[in-house]
Amino acid sequence: MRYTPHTPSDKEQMLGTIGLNKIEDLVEHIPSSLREKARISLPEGLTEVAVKRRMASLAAKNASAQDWRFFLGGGIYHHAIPSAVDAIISRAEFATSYTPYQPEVSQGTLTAMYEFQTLICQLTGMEVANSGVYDGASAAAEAVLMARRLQDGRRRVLVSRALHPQYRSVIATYLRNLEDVELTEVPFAPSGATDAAALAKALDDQAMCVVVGYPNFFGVVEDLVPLRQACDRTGALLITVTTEPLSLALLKPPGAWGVDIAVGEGQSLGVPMTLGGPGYGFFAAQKKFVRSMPGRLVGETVDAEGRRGFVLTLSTREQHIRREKATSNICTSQSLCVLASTVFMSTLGKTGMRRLAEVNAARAHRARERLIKEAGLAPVFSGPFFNEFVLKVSGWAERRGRFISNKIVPGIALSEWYPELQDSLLICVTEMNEEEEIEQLARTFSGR
Amino acid sequence: MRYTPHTPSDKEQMLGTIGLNKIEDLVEHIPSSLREKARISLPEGLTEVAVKRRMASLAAKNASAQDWRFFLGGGIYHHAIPSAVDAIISRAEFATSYTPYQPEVSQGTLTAMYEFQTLICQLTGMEVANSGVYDGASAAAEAVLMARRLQDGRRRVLVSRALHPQYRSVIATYLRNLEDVELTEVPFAPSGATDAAALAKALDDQAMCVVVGYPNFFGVVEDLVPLRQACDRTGALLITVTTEPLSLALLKPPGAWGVDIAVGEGQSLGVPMTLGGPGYGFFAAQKKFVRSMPGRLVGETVDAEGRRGFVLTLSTREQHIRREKATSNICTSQSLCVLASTVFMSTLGKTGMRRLAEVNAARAHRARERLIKEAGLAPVFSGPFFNEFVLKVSGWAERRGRFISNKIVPGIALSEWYPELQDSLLICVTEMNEEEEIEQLARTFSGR
Amino acid sequence: MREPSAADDGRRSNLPLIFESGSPGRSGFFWPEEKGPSGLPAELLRDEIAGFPEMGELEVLRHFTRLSHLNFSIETEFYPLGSCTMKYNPKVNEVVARLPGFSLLHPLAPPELIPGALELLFQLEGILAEISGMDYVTLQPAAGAQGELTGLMLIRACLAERGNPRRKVIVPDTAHGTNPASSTLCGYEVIQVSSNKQGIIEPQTVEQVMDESVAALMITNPNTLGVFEKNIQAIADVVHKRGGLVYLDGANLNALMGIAKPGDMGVDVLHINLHKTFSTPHGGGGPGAGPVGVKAFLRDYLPVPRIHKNDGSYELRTNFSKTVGRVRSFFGNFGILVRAYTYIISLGSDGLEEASRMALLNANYVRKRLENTYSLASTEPSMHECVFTDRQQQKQGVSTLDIAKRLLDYGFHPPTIYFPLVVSGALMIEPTETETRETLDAFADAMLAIAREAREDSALVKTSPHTTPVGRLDEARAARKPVLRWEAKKD
Amino acid sequence: MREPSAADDGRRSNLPLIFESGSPGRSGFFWPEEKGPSGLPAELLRDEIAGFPEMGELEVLRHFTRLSHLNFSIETEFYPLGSCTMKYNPKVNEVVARLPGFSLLHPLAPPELIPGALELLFQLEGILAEISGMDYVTLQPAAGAQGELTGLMLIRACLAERGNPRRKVIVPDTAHGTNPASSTLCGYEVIQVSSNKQGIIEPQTVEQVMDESVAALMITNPNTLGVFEKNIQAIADVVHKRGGLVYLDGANLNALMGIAKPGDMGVDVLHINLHKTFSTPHGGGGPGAGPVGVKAFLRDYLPVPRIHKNDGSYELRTNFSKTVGRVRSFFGNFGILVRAYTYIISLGSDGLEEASRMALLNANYVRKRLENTYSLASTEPSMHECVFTDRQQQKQGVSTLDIAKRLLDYGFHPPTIYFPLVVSGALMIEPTETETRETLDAFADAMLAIAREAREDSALVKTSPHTTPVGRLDEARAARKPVLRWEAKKD
Ligand SMILES: Cc1ncc(COP(=O)(O)O)c(C=O)c1O
Ligand SMILES: Cc1ncc(COP(=O)(O)O)c(C=O)c1O
Repeated sequence: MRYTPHTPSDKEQMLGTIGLNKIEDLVEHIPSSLREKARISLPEGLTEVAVKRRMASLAAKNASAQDWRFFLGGGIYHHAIPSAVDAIISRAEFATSYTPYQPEVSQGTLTAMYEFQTLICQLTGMEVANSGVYDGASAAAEAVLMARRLQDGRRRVLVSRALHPQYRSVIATYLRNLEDVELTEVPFAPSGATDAAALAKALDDQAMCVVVGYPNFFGVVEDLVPLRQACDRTGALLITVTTEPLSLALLKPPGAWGVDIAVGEGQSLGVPMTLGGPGYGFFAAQKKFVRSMPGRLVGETVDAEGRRGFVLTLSTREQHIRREKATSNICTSQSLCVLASTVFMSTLGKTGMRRLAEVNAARAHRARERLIKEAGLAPVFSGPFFNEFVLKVSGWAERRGRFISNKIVPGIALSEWYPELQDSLLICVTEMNEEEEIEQLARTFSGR
Repeated sequence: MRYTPHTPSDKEQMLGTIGLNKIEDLVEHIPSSLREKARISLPEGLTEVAVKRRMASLAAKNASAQDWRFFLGGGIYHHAIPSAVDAIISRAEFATSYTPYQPEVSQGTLTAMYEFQTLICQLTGMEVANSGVYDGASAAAEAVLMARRLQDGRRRVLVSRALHPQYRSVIATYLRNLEDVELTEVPFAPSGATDAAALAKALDDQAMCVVVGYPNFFGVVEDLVPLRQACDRTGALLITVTTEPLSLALLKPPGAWGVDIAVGEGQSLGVPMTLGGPGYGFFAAQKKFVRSMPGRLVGETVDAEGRRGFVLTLSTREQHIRREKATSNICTSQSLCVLASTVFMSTLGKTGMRRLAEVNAARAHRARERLIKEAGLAPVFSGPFFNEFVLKVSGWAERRGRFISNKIVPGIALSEWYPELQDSLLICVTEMNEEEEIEQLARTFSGR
Repeated sequence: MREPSAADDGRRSNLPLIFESGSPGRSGFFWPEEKGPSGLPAELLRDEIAGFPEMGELEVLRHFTRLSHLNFSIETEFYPLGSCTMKYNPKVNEVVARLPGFSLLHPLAPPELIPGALELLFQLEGILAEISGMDYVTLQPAAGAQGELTGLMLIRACLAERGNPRRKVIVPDTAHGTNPASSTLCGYEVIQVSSNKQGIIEPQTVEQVMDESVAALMITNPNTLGVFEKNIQAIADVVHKRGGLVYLDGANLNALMGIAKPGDMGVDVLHINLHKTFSTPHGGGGPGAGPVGVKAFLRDYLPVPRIHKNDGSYELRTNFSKTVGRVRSFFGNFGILVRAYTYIISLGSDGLEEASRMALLNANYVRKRLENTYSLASTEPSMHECVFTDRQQQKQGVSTLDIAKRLLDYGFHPPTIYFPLVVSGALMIEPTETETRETLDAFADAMLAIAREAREDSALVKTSPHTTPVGRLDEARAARKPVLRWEAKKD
Repeated sequence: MREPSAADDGRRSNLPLIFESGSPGRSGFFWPEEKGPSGLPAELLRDEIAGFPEMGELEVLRHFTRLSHLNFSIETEFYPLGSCTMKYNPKVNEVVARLPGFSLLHPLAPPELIPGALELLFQLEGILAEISGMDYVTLQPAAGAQGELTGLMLIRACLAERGNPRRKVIVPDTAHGTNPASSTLCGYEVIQVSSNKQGIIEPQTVEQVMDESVAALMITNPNTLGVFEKNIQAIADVVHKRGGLVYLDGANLNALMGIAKPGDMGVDVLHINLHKTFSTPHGGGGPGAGPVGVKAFLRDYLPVPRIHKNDGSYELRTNFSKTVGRVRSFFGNFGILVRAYTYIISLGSDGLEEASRMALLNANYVRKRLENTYSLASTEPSMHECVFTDRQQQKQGVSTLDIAKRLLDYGFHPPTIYFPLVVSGALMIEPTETETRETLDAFADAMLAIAREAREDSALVKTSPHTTPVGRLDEARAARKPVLRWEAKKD
């Protein structure tokens, strides 16, 4: 009852205006058989103090990166977020507005979205970007659906097995009911990259697109040159999926390798991990494909007096106009997270993003070397990597407990998704892992 | 270096405009003997991540009301603060503006201050209130200084010994260099209230004012009728000091008893405890005294087109105009805390403030009864109280450790300030102390 | 710099973009260089990110704070956007969601390390099932539309197992655009059916198209005219009798809490928009969450992982052979789920039921105040929103768009306009329960004043808004020659 | 309701007050009634608080959020208010200060329970001593003015112990109003001395009034013209020679970090405004903090309690017989001290020194850009601020006040005006180090444009501001017949 401002006399007066006697009269037209069973059986409402205590006690049961040492990536990354980011996204003017359908009173949101689209273009090296979709996984699925629209008549979707396993699941789910599509997985090579030879063999004139991670799920930076060439030979579109976009401040971006559609998860750029959501999916492509893109696009225009302003545009692609023929069903997206990323990228800027990426790469490379040399772990893949890498930890199941009792989660066990990778951990090192944590990690692995 | 935006080329260009070669040239006119010794010897700057970690580890060393059970009042109170309060005072437009010297672009702050002045008048039952001073203690001191201005020729200040001891210290400090003033303390009666008979005896035609707590430091609600009468007989002004203004939502306010100047500490109304500061002092008086008041006053006026607006007014009382003849030296005050209180009082409103006050009083009375009946503690005073009371705990020094190890602070030991009150605890119970905490308190006292 | 002049109206428009500000080499981020090479081969490294912003921390904050002032929002203006449930988004939810024990959790940490999170998810599933009258709930979908897709997939998987996934989905003409779009995405063909003059669906209408080729009917209740589909049970019978399933678009659940449970109406699957009924902030277009509730017979098709309670502890299970799979990475929009849960325990059953009742009261009050001046789209009783047309104002050449823009001058966000599509010039007003009578009166007064202006000075209305940071923007130009990103001026 | 009309300029002024909103019985606070009586005798209980607000949570938030839009602030506008050091207030400070381990501490909990707080206080004392070149510091004073009072009390206590507290304090005519006001409050008579034509104090001037009746000289350095008092050491010698002490108003410490330490200038006591140099937010007029630093010989007079470090642990001591006592309850404005400490460890010595250097660079840059158009108050080198007069603009009948108001139209907060008093029509500009060159240029361009307007269209300037929520307000009327609180209209 806390948030309804109606006093008894308000109610009475309003009912009087309406011409009713009691609140129940408002629902008299609802079948009483329904009304009788409609009471909700839940506890009574709580005071704000009680709510905060209850929620704090739930929160306290969880192992958070504040108290634990996490070496966890795999699509969600623990990075430094300047306090400025939360200060902006907490502003009611951003947080409590709707999708900017009324541009005259939404220039705040629209301008920021336009800036975001530009930032994503700059970061990915692509020509156009939309203002975000649900997450990296659905971005990947939407990219495949877009390829399907562009590659009429082709039916095969080739997905690298080194792409994030959950993303592969989501792509499979999105495609499961589309009878004209067939999904094929391409194996990975000993480097940890997609097996280019296997891909070349799998490609034929029915292949509409190839989807690879960049870097991929093993943290390995794919060599996109042979993949691009293989695609070109059969006319397939090349789609990259980046779960750690910070890497693109250091690596040659998808656009530089001629990628057609570059998507990914944006969480790493200024959004707290929050158990994996909300974050957002970013979605960029070559300009010629723009009218096939899913999601909202903001464009520049002017008012009658020539003032620059921004509006949602090319809406004829979207569900509210095109309905069953829309490029996607997406409506509510992840705007506030997109805003967080916009503020994050603006604050770090050109040099800050580069520096942060360098620090990640340097720490991860030092850590890998130490773990191999000092703790005797075995490398699993040979490909270049950014801030994640896979190492073999013999007898992992038995050694696991030691880490937990030290409040360390040293990585993600890969055997759940890759039975052939028993005892293999995907280990991520970011700027949040201080030298001394890496030291402790190595020590714990050494059994010291 | 984090917050200076100057790039090397910015500096060069700016120096060029100024006509200098290097930054050092800007300070060449400072004696080199000074410059040579001026280097600051402190550690290097930290990243934001490191700063947050360092500060979190300092904070974690302290016993906060989040993890401990505090039954502590004595001038600073742990109350429920609606999240709406922090949401408003965090807004940069309020937090990062200056004292509203330019009213055309400060109507936000000025309007809120005007509302605050009104709220304080309503709560205290007084006719005028300023927009706040440093704290309750300096408000008390300023009230005495104001009485001195109004009572030309009189020299004696009578202060109840049942007034907060720190407030008495601050009054003494403020008066120590004013040769025409003499401070006398009035004892308290077995009820815990100021000894009215002793006061009557101490009053003479040299007495400029009488200062009592309402409720006083022992939590006791003074009977202001005899005090007012005694003051009237000799023409002294009656000043009340309220450290727990929530009580005024339930108790007859100072204005109803004919008090001349009513001051107090506002922390309890929406400001976190924060080790006792920042809070703010509130300051209210009868209207006829307004031109003798210290501190900022906001008044209503209009612009040329008749729009209502608010401005700082009666500034000729203040240091920036009147300099050595000002009513006070105060300049920067505690505005943001005053705003917090304004939002707090607005959110609770008439019924919410009353409800909260009732809950405090009811819990405190129940707790006192339990502690006496179940834990065998002895009452010390007999006067009526709001949410604080004094009980005798025999052998307190030996029993203390048990509480600390249970993370309970059961009250404030009074012997530091009142040697005659050995083994006496000032115990405060607010809405933040759940029934189950009181239970635990009683149990711990019982030694169970 | 903003040049004040005759043109200077204090509107503060034309702020420079982040790319048009700053100075080369500037950054708001401080991190000392780290010794040691990045370890990556040089040929993989990019050049600097051309065009990327170069601003200081204060500069960035000032930019976005100024931008924020160009927005309308719930906390600054009344925002009666129909179908969007722009209710108050409680501040305490924001505080709670930022606790490190929620915001700093990693989704791939071992599940035994996040018992509090799993407990919250498990409980929220149960609560949403209780409120909606369904048996099981999945929290994975990121928003309503993804919930629709998920729900349709469940239906399809179930029918496929029964022998035939079928080919079509029936969607009323009043439906939200996501309904047909989701149907297509699920491999179905859309059959649109017409609502009657009062905007509701009649059983006969469904009967006419319902056959063995139809997998499901998607229905919204109350529908997008704010009217309760009183025949829903009869319609469900029709669908069920011919082997189809009933999907309920639960976007309007805010009208139903304690009044009628979808689970009692013959509904087999529904989605719920937590960013509508359960108070999570819209954020300028998300994030939200679109949990899906189902009847027991659909349980085995639900997305994985699912949470199980075992002797007071919680575990994740993925071994469901019939599952449609995963629709979202990890656990969905967990941070939004935390907020919705907070809202629900704050209100409790009484508070939730009162919320729906007051939502109805507010909508009917506005309806009453406007119905003599604006034409109602339906004379059926209104639930949580009411829809008007511009029929009367069109006589003066004033359209819904003009009315919407003029409302901006009065300091109100307009209703949803031109939706539902079946109403010509629709003005769809959903006040929500968190607005005061005084605000509704002020809004109604403004609507009446605009109707008067339309009669007396229609140009004033047609050229509005007059007081916003920018005037009406040329949307056609934006679409004709799309400029979708900033680019450095070449010179 | 805001009626748009010819008068409607979108200024959004005239919002109703909290007392003019709401509805009887409404509240934004929910707490179930508690069984059991309050326990208080009925004759002590009041009636309801007449006139108190009755609003819901959203209503309250909307009210104050709308109010916030009527303010200028650092994060929305450049705010070059001289003597106020309106530098960026870092967001991280706000986050840190809200940690429960700081914000939920009770000052009367046993000191052994707050070792982290005591450590912070102890360290901050040492840091401020290091920066200012003093030996000991007290953190108790709530703001600069309370610091002044405290500092003068220390002086008086010391002199009293030496045999004579003396009667007078010398204060330059350029001093801030708090200096003379604090002197009076400390029981001293004020002797005002004149600065020379360049705004600085000459040793002879002091020599003329310095005698055995004078307790202290209060001096501000750099002074309120932004000029370094280059004779400060010679002046201190004069004062010391005759048995007086030197008090430094450290409000302008932002000009000195790494450049010159007051402790090396012959200063015996100073205060520091943490809300200026050390970045804590001004909050629309506080809270701030005004720590006082002293040379070793004054240590025993410092306020109690004082913090002692003992083998790595901290304790509070009060047993100093010579102490002046307590000037503030508890530990002063602890929350502000936390923010200042955070700022200092963020910047480190390099960052602090760079801050002062860039503050000087910015002030001198603005000075250079304006000095041909506005008249400088002093031709001495500027430190962190520069002061102009309206001498040239007065020729067109345009005053400093007009210039200040016109700046509002350009989107800039004006400089401090009409202070220091010795400068007729002073415009005191302190850009601070956190502003960009581009912002300074935009501001300078606006100042130049206004000077042009003063020549070409002085009425435009004299009737400004034109774009603010209200126009120039009638301050005389406010003072003549003060209306200091809202009251219910009687009818
Ligand atoms: C009736 C209706 N259905 C579905 C949706 C889609 O929900 P979402 O925006 O959460 O994807 C909406 C949202 O506007 C709606 O109003
Ligand atoms: C030079 C100078 N001295 C003293 C003060 C007083 O400091 P505070 O406002 O912190 O009391 C100020 C504040 O404006 C000042 O500028």
